[in-house]
Amino acid sequence: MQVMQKLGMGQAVNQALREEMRRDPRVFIAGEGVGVSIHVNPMFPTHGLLEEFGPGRVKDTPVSEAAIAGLAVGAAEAGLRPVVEIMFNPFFTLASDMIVNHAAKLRYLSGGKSTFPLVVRIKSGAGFGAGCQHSHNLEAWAAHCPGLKVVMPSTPADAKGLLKSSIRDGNPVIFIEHMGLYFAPMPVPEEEYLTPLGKADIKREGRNLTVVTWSGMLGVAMGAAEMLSREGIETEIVDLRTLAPLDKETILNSVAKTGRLIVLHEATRTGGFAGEIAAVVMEEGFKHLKAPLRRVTGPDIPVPASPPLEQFYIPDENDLVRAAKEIF
Amino acid sequence: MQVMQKLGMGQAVNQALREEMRRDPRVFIAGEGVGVSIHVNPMFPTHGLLEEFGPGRVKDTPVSEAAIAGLAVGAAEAGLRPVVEIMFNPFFTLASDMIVNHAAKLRYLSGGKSTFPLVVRIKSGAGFGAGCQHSHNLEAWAAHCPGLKVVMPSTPADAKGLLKSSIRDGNPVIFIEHMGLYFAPMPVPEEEYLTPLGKADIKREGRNLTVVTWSGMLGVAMGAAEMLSREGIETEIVDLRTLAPLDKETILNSVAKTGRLIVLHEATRTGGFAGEIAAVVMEEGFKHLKAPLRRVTGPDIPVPASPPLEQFYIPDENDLVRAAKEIF
Amino acid sequence: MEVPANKKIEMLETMILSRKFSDSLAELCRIERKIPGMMILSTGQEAVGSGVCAALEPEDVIITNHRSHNHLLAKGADPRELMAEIFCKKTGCNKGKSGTLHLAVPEVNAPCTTTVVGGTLPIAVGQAFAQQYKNEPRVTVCFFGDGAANEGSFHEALNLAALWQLPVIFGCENNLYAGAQRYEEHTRVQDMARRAEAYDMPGVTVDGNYAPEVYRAAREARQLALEGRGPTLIECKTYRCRGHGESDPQHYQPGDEIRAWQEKCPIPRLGDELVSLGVIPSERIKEMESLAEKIVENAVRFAEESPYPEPHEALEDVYV
Amino acid sequence: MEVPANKKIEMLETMILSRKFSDSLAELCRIERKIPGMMILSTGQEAVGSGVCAALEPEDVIITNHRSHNHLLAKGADPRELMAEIFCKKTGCNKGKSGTLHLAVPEVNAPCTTTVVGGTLPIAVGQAFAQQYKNEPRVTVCFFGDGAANEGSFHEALNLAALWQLPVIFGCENNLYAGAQRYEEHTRVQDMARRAEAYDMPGVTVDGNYAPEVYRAAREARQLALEGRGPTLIECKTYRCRGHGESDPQHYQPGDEIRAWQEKCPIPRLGDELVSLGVIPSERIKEMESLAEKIVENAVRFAEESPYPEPHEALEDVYV
Ligand SMILES: Cc1ncc(C[n+]2csc(CCOP(=O)(O)OP(=O)(O)O)c2C)c(N)n1
Ligand SMILES: Cc1ncc(C[n+]2csc(CCOP(=O)(O)OP(=O)(O)O)c2C)c(N)n1
Ligand SMILES: [Mg+2]
Ligand SMILES: [Mg+2]
Repeated sequence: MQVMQKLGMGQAVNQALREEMRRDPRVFIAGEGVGVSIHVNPMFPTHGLLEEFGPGRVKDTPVSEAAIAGLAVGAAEAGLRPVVEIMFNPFFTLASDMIVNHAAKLRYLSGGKSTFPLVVRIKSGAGFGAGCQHSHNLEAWAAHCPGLKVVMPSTPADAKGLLKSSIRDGNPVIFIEHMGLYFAPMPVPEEEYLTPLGKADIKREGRNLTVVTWSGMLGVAMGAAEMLSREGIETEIVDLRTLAPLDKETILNSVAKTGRLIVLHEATRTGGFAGEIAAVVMEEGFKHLKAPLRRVTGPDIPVPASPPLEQFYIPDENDLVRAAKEIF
Repeated sequence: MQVMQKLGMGQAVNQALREEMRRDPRVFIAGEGVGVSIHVNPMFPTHGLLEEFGPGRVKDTPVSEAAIAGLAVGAAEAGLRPVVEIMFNPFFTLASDMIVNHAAKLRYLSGGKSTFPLVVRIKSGAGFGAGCQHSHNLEAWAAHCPGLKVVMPSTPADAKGLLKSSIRDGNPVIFIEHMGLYFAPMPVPEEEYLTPLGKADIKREGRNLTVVTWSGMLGVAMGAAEMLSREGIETEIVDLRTLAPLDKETILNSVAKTGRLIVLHEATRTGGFAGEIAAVVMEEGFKHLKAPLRRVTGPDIPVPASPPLEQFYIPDENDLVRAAKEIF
Repeated sequence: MEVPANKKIEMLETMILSRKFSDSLAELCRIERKIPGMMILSTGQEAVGSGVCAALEPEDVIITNHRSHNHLLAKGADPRELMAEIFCKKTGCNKGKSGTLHLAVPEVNAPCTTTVVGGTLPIAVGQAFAQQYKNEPRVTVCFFGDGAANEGSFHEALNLAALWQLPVIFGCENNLYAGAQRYEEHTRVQDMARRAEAYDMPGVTVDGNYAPEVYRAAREARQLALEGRGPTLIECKTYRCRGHGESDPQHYQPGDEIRAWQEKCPIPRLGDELVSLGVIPSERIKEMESLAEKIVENAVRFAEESPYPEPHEALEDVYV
Repeated sequence: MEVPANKKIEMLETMILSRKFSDSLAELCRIERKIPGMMILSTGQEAVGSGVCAALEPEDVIITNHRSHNHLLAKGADPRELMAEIFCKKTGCNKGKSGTLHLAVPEVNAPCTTTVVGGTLPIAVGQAFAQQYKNEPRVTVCFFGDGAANEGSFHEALNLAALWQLPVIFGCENNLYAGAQRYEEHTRVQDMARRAEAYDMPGVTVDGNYAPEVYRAAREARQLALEGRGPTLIECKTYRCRGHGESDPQHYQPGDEIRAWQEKCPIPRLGDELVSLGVIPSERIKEMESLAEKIVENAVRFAEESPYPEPHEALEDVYV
């Protein structure tokens, strides 16, 4: 029988890191404050790892995102399994040359000779009042870069299994954690398990409407699905978990069943990854579609700091219910 | 009567820069080799500007992309009209913090008090055998960042008018030039004119099929349209010209007429801007659609160097014709 | 260079105002949880912003970072509008879009504040370039921390500024910590000012807890810049007496280190000097304190009583 | 340190081979247009790669940049596979995916080459970190140009390497130009090696046209690194005798500057020394030249006769 524990996503990430570091001496972590941190909070992902693994494997770095990412690229090629952290998603920009032009491409450029098994963990998400230089969801950037895998768990249990798979994967993986999920404990199996990359998960079954979502928005989808159910609309929720490679099959099967699609994400609308889902379905599932698409996303603005403005930014249950009703 | 000249796109850009620099002393250009260059070729965009405007307004910089972009951000706020160059699109990564977290956001963060009227010119495109660290189309990144405008001309005449509008615009504009277009002279009006941002252009009318495209792929679309016409399929070609803000109206009107949509771009498929077009049409033009979407794009690989591989990468007329036939 | 008495008084005043402002925020966010987001204060570091800004003229520009309150107050920003913005209210200087972290006050030539570490430097270079281009007798000051000096942007900005001899002053506020990393855990160089040599730029290290010394260095750098002799790097050695932000328990900062630096607090240091030299009577300091208190109370009241922006206002101010 | 005679001979050999290799490419891309993409050569700069690589052991790693041919040949890469890759053929060391610019030869511990200026430095830091982590008696050398020393990545990489005392050698090939910008148009610092001080790292400037001097500096740096005493910045002053790439007319390089440096060509410089000191007879140099010529001809023939990759092979090698 599976023994369950209740963990926030940060704790689940922590457990995955701990298990992998115990298992494989090649795994090390690096980043700004991954060892000694301004947060003394067991809900945070790297809490306590310095104590267990020491400063040789838990490397606090200067505030130097390009060097952090480059460290991962070089060390991965040399046979280690780096897991580096970018503190907030907007700072992906500063690491993006190393990640996009190097981690993602150098294997290809070598004709398959060199490999770069590394993980870049990124904290993301709006909702903590810090404004647009801290909150800016850029998963669509990473998913547009061949050579990268992009993972965005929506539950602590998935986070644990997906991170362990990411660390064992032979490719560079961008692993994006929504900070809002750090503080909501949910059941996580105690034992070791791997959740495969590239497989979406149906978090709720339904026959009238498909909602494709990921990361912090799963909760919104689940809440709205309850509301819709009361009105007789049964929502199927496809949690992507991995954006690249994309599990088209699960999406298409669901749309084949329901005929209706909403994509829900927290990132801004234009150019967001909802477009990719739309295109895939319009290409390969067109005949099943009974109604127009709806995208429920952040509006095309930077994330504002003020609470009412930030709340306005973040899509919620009502937005999703409203969108659903438009297509019935 | 309009007097026409034949110019490559580089020359058209050059003319736009020259006219704007003559008109407005606040306009200056900066970048790596924008003055003294390793290219002595009048087909290149900044050729001869140093001679006319001197080193005070034509600033060669160190190889420092973040500083180049930051120079533009600071100088724009202070009342100048910077036009800076990023040599190749992949190096956008190195400038991306300054562009995305600063140029695009600082106005919003100031509550509308500060403004950043700057242009970042970026050379882009595959086809010159330099491989994926020089060829990597990242327009989808820029188009996913509220606060930026994104312009991608497909003809020299558009380039001239759009660049002049970009320089006069009050917002940060990412102006992406496909290098393949530098060397194909086409008619350009001699006199001064402004082409508005945010307006797509129908480059060919047709009633059976809409092809939405931009930048270097226009020629492929035009060629394929001829081939399809011979088979009785009349293609309407919507040249976006501006990706953000997006001219939804022109796209939707065309699809309302034809009922069929192909999006054609050179960038890699997953997460490419074709997804945005698909989503817009699926949301707002669903009832007009008679057939599935097709995307004709680069495959999900880095751009390879070897000629047969690079040719394989770049979408061509046959790819488009094949896709069109699939949906008739 | 002699530091004029009126400048010393000005610095004392802005330091006292900053401290009251910070203390009030520390209290508000601890007890009352009235303020969204992170709360990053400069308690103990006031001599830096106050010293530098006293050396500037109103038309000079500052570009500042996440630890901006002292810089902005010293540059003359309206405490009410700052406080309202920190409360994320509609009446804030940025209509609630910025909150505490990116306060922009173009009215006092503080047109952009960025919380991307190292972000201030290339932008300051751009501002200084515009000043040089327009041939204006102005300078730009850029504030950043010791941690920021390890970002690539530091390097690119200093190189370009030196190359073009731009009128910019790089003000490194070395408070001995970058987040939880102590100085020697993020770099090996003894003094950040040494890095100026890498660009053939003058670099000076000053006592960042003594405002007149900061003032003097900034004034000299400003003079050089105005003479067309380019940028200067000024490292102000000071100390972060509180945590990185108010939620940081400072567990990694040794208690006696904190106490030793508290003893070197820049406010009594300058205040006592002015009194003992007879420049001002000790009552004058009391007056400054009660004035500052009033200003801050007033600002807090204004902020508390102000409305939040309406949700749809989020859609404004993205584009011109 | 005395430079052993066999090392001097080795350096002369790899310089001669590099030169023949480059000359052949210059010819091939000028007359025959057989080679796609840019053609970037190191003619005149051979003492750098040859000097450094002679100081390395096979298990040491190099990370190189767009001007890599000399570095890779000196590290022992197979000229046939390199040439075939430069021709973008299926038999090239990277199956035609790289072409001339990003040649990766993990077999000789040159596992990644990047043409993003400044990109080599953080990656080299990562490689050196792995060496330290695994406690291997190895070092990593990173090659980059004077232009690259102005990228932010230079700064972040040197700071981190010094902080962690990583076994890395930063080999700055200062050829006086970055593209069309002459050294003093892209920085003010007299010697790039001065920048090492900004990280409390040793920095040395050597005559980059005299291979034994380069060798000596690299060997000493390697020794330091192996002793756990961290990185060294070595600036090799040399000169780009040809254009940035072969299509560059060099209009901005003064003719007498080019001629003066051609006089300082590193190959006769070392060759004459070895002959005049009686280390080798002059016929030995002729032999080296004709051997190099044969190797290069052979490589060119191999490359020309090799097939291009099949189009669909483009889809391979993205993921493991
Ligand atoms: C690019 C970037 N990386 C990381 C952070 C998170 N962060 C905010 S402040 C800070 C420490 C900065 O230290 P320092 O520059 O010394 O400034 P101080 O906080 O000491 O004033 C960090 C790492 C950030 N805001 N930006
Ligand atoms: C990030 C980046 N910016 C610009 C370029 C274009 N570029 C290629 S080589 C080069 C000059 C580099 O100069 P240097 O580092 O001195 O090397 P050298 O060519 O002299 O060997 C430039 C600007 C690039 N490849 N990468
Ligand atoms: Mg600090
Ligand atoms: Mg050079």
